[in-house]
Amino acid sequence: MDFSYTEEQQDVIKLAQQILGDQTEPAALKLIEEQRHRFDEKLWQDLAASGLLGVALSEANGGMAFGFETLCLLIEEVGRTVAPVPVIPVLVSALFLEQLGGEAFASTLADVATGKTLLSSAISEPGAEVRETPTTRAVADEEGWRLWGTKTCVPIAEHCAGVLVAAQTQGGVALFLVDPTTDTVTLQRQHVTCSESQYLMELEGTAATLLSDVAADVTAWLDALTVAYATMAVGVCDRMMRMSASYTSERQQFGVPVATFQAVGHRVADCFIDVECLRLVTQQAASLIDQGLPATDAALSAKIWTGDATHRVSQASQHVHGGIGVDRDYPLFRYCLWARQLELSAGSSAEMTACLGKRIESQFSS
Amino acid sequence: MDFSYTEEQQDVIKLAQQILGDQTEPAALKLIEEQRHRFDEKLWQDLAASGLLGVALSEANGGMAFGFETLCLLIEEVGRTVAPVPVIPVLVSALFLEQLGGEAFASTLADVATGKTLLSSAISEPGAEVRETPTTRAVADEEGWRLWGTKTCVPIAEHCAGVLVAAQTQGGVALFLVDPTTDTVTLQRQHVTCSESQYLMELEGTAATLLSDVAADVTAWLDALTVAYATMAVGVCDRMMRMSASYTSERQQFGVPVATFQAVGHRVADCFIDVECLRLVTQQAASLIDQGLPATDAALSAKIWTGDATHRVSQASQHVHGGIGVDRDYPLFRYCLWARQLELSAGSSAEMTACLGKRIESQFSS
Amino acid sequence: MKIEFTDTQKALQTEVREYMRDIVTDDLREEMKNPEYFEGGGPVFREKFARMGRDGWIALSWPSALGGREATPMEQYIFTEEVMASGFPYPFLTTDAVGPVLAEHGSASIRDEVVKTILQGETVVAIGYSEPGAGTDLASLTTRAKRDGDDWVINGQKMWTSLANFADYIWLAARTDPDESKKHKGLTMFLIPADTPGFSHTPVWTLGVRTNATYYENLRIPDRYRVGEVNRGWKLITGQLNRERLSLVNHGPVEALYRRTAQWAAETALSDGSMLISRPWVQHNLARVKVGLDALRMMCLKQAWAMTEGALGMAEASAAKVYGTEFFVELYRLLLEIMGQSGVICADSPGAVLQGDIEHRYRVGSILTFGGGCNEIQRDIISAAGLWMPRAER
Amino acid sequence: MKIEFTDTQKALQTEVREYMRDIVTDDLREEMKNPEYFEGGGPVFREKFARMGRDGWIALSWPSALGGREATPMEQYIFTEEVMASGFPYPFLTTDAVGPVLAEHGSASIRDEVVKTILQGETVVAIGYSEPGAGTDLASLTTRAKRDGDDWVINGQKMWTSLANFADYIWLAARTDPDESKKHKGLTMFLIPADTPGFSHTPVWTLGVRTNATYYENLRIPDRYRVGEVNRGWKLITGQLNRERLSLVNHGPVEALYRRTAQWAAETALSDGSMLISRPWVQHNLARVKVGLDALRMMCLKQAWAMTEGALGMAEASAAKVYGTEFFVELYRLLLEIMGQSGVICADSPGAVLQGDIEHRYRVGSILTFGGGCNEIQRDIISAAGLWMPRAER
Repeated sequence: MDFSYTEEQQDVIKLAQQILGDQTEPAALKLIEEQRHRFDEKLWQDLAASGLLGVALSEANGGMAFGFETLCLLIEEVGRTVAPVPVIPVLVSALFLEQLGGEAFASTLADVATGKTLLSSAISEPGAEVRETPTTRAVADEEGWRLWGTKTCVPIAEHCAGVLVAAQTQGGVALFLVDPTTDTVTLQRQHVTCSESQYLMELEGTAATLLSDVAADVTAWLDALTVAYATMAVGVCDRMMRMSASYTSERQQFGVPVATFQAVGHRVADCFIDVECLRLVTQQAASLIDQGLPATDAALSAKIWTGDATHRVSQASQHVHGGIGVDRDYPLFRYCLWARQLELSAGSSAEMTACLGKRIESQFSS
Repeated sequence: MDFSYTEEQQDVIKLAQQILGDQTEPAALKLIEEQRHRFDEKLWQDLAASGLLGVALSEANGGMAFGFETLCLLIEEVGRTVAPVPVIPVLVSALFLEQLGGEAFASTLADVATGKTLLSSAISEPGAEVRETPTTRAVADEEGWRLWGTKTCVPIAEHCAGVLVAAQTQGGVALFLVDPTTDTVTLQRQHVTCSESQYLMELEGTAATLLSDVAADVTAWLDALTVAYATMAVGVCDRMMRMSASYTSERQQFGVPVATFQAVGHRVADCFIDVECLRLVTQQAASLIDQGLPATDAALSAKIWTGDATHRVSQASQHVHGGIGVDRDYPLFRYCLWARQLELSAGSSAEMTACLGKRIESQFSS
Repeated sequence: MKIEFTDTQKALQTEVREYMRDIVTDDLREEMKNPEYFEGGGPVFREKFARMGRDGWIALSWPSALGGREATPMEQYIFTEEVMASGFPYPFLTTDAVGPVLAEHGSASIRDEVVKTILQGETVVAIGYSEPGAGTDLASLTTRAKRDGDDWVINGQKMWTSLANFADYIWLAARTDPDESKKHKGLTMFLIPADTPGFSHTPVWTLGVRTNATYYENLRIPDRYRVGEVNRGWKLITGQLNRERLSLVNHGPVEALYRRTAQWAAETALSDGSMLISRPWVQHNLARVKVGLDALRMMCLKQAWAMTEGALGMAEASAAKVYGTEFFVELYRLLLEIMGQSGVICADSPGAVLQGDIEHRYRVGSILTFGGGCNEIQRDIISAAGLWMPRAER
Repeated sequence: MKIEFTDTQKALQTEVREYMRDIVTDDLREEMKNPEYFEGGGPVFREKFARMGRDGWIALSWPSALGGREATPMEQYIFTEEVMASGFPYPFLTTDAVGPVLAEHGSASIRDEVVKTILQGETVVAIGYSEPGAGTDLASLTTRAKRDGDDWVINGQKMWTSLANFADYIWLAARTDPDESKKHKGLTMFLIPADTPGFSHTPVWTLGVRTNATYYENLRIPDRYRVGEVNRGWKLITGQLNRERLSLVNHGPVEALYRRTAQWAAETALSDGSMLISRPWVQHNLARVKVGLDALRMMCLKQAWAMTEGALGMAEASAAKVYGTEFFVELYRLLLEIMGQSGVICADSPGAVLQGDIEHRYRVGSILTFGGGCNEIQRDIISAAGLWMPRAER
């Protein structure tokens, strides 16, 4: 048992903090947010140049092969700075393209590492449960697979070279890659809480490449995305909590720092506990995924903590800040919006609690 | 809309407080608790003499016909004093015996009002959901109905002239009266959290009187018992909260009253909110039952608040009291034990939330 | 005890509900999509608000001497519930908090000039209390008003002056005793016409809605715009805050969100063909909301009744404020969880559920837990006034 | 990062688990049904405890110079988890909190007389800190120890002296500087043999278990029973409290309750023939427990690891204490809800579920939220030490 970071990991954290910290000052973020898309192209290229986009990719594809756990450290820093870079859709999708797609995608993956190509993953369908069978259908004909269905809230779909999509085949659920720029794909921009560019994606007989028809692979892909969002939530919540501690330590009311009111101190202390719990269960899940061990229970646990902690820490932070907490000229609001987004990304605590409950039933039923 | 008590009701409260207050000093309760049964016979007779046992029975049966809502006021005072008297099993059962059994039971009911006869109701079965079909079966032959099955945690069954029991007939669920003293009934004493005498009751072909084979009557009986327990919880929680406020206002630590720590003050303030919510939803349900209106949703709501409020107020009270809160020489512990008991009587918050959820589904499904 | 509405009360409820259908028209809804007009202020809003004045609704709870209908607090609550549930951005603070104070304490000219037009639905008043350094601790305000002959000269800055971008007046708290240690004993209230030279505002965009910073630079107004006695403004502030509290936690609008979400879940099919509402986890969340709503509804009605009887307890009022505002946040969460990923889609985007209404509500939800008298202070009040617990000396 | 046990750690876990099966025998279980012996003290307990001493388990984490095996905190945690899950009333405070302090600070005669027998499993020590007027505020203790020649004469009363009814010694904090305003600077620690004249105890029956009030009436002991310097006792008290905290929230026993309840629900049929665990509301409660346990387990393991590395943060230690103790109460509730009405049936009554274990646990659960350093103080520590937030001056 060892909870320390390796030297490699410490270097990744340091590098990420340096690059992200420099370019995520409120003024810089504001400029990016005046664009049509909340995406900082220069920052993305800087991450590519530093090698961080390849942190988990194999060396053959231009990466550092540090694994999923280390990728999560980068994602946590993105959460901590609410940097406008799509690390989760691009880098987690790339990992599965590499694992499942094999050498056919070597050049795409090399382009991901150098920041030339973006990827995404489509998790959700309108009104459907995340871990149930998708309604999107896949049919094979002589020319290959074609997909029909609708996915919602697909990140950065307009900019992607490929989107990973789960669909139902006659033999069960399978994972595919589609090209969102073809004319059988309709993308409609959706404005969402966190302001990332997301899309309603309609597939109408879209040609698709089969990545895996093993249900466990689809689950692993969902698990990894779930844990990636949980990791981002760790960064987001940790920062909200620290902003709350600092602000209330400075802000005076009734002639004393607000933090000296025990109710305020305790509310932030409760955030500390939530963040610690969220961090630990997320690390547990990331470590299992990193080692290729069964991780679904742990991922669900991380997801449930994500929903609970983002909700509680965000509300507590806004509350102890008072008015300034919702002011768009003060940095907290971005964290709150991301907290909301992460609470509902890849399913809600309520839905995942039901999902985990069913798994517990089968574990104990003989 | 009128939230005030009628003059009648105010008189009932005053009378109940006077009789119960006099005889529920800790020393008196301790004496009763050294007996085999936690039942204060003298106090019961005093309540009978004052007419309070007949508060909801019709005048024909020696009662005052003040209705269910007013009966609840008596029950609340019993909760407030944790008096060792079985008002809920006896008086709620009597109400249904009167409503459903008709004149055949006039003498039994008159004996209830004068304190000569006790009744009870058997709600629960081992390992079964409260509002599902009971496993206890009823079969009619030429001599009448006979019952087979097991009920658990039946209050004061050893002392009763009759127990109301729900059982499954070929036509559906029905409500029966059985005599627990006959030799087809086996009673085993159960030690339970609140120390009331309760029994595992096995029915093996027990002769039974059919009170109603209308499912709605069985539901109304369950609703009334549920709301009665909720009402008792109002009294129990209100008193725990007030003890916590007083104790922390007196108790000094670090040279100041414990109550002046904001975390303590706020924890008791949260109890105030819980008690207020519990009281209001319980009054809503009691008022609907009193008027003979559909009350199941309101009863479930009261039950769910009962579970949540008893849990939270009891834990908060024990916590802010520190060690003395669990000491059997200080009065708080009895309230905590009753809180626990009420939390689980007639089902738990978790079970009833599922039950209410199903009802909501059918209300919104067309 | 009788927990149902009387027939008269039911009739009022129906009357308001139907009336509001004609007020909240498509063109109003369209106008409100403009974030500038989301809380009112557009021409359609002005027209509808004036119509409500003409039809006598604004004066509902006012004394008959002022042309009012003398409705009880219970009737006013019913009115408020229906108006809020309708979605109309009715300026309750103007009509029910500031208006009555002006009628009671304002100069003759204020009564003529302002009170009358408030009742006619022609005037909106914004509240100028908070300052950058004084939020919860209002007694430490520093905006200064200095006597100069028959006039007052005002200098300072206010924060969170909602509606100031279109309000006709600002209801302003200013320090008239320069000694800041006098705290609440040195404050006086003024009503500032928004066209007075020296007044300006800049927008403050929040998570959810627009509000404003307002500036007062050598702003000069005649003494007749002072309300109440000099240095006695505190009572007018706190009186208004108390009046405001119950309408903050009105149960009507959130009950509507619950019903709409349940209806949506009953009509939304899953991949196996069954409806979303058939899922036990969805039912669990709906049931938790329902149970919370039951308590909120009873709490609000009991307080409206207690106000009608003239017997509203301080602790009970604070309990409703804390419970209601914290439950709102829980309710938004429980309902959004049912929507899952679709819960993050904003109004007017494809796939938005219930026009993104709850997505938006959740963003503004926390404002109520610190606004309107922050919940820490309310809990202090509950333990002190409701349970006689001593407080720390500081 | 590696969140799995090493092979050595796994081997230890298995070894302890199997060893404890021989310790917790039916006759011990029978003896523990006597409420007097529920927390140990009976003849069977004495025999088993001595056996654990002989087999070297008590010395597990002790230095080799004292015959110990120098186990790391992580190994000690694994040992604790298995011992607690086994149900053996192992006196951790004696072996792992007071014992090491005595070994370090005790006189030669204490080391010979007491430390040795602790390691042999022959000695149990009760803790005498709390007084009727000093619970959370331990610095205000009033039990007096006065120097008289080579002896000390002690007068006073202690509360909540658990195990005092069978303990061999009391680990007592007493005031040696009569000036009470000196607070923690006037306290000294003593080890009182329970057979010293002037010592007596009376039972205090609580919601759950027996504890004691203890009395010290002109109790005279030689100076060699003083531990550490005069007036420097506070450090020994707080050092011991910190050591205690992690074992308070050990995740092993509650994990066992979760598994047993889930198993019970999987074997309990409902009236429609399906199993209780098939109900979504039951699954919901089990899942909430599981998710909470995951966090608790990781928190405990991380702290054991941090202690092994010598890098345990104060805020993290307090966070684990608060989270763990409050989660225990939640867990008991969530599991009892699954049992419903049967959850109130006590041990040895017909119909009791899991021998009434959770019914009993729930009664004693709240003790941990105020005991062992009350959770308010722990939250104060978190915001100060973990987040550098200033505290109120008082």
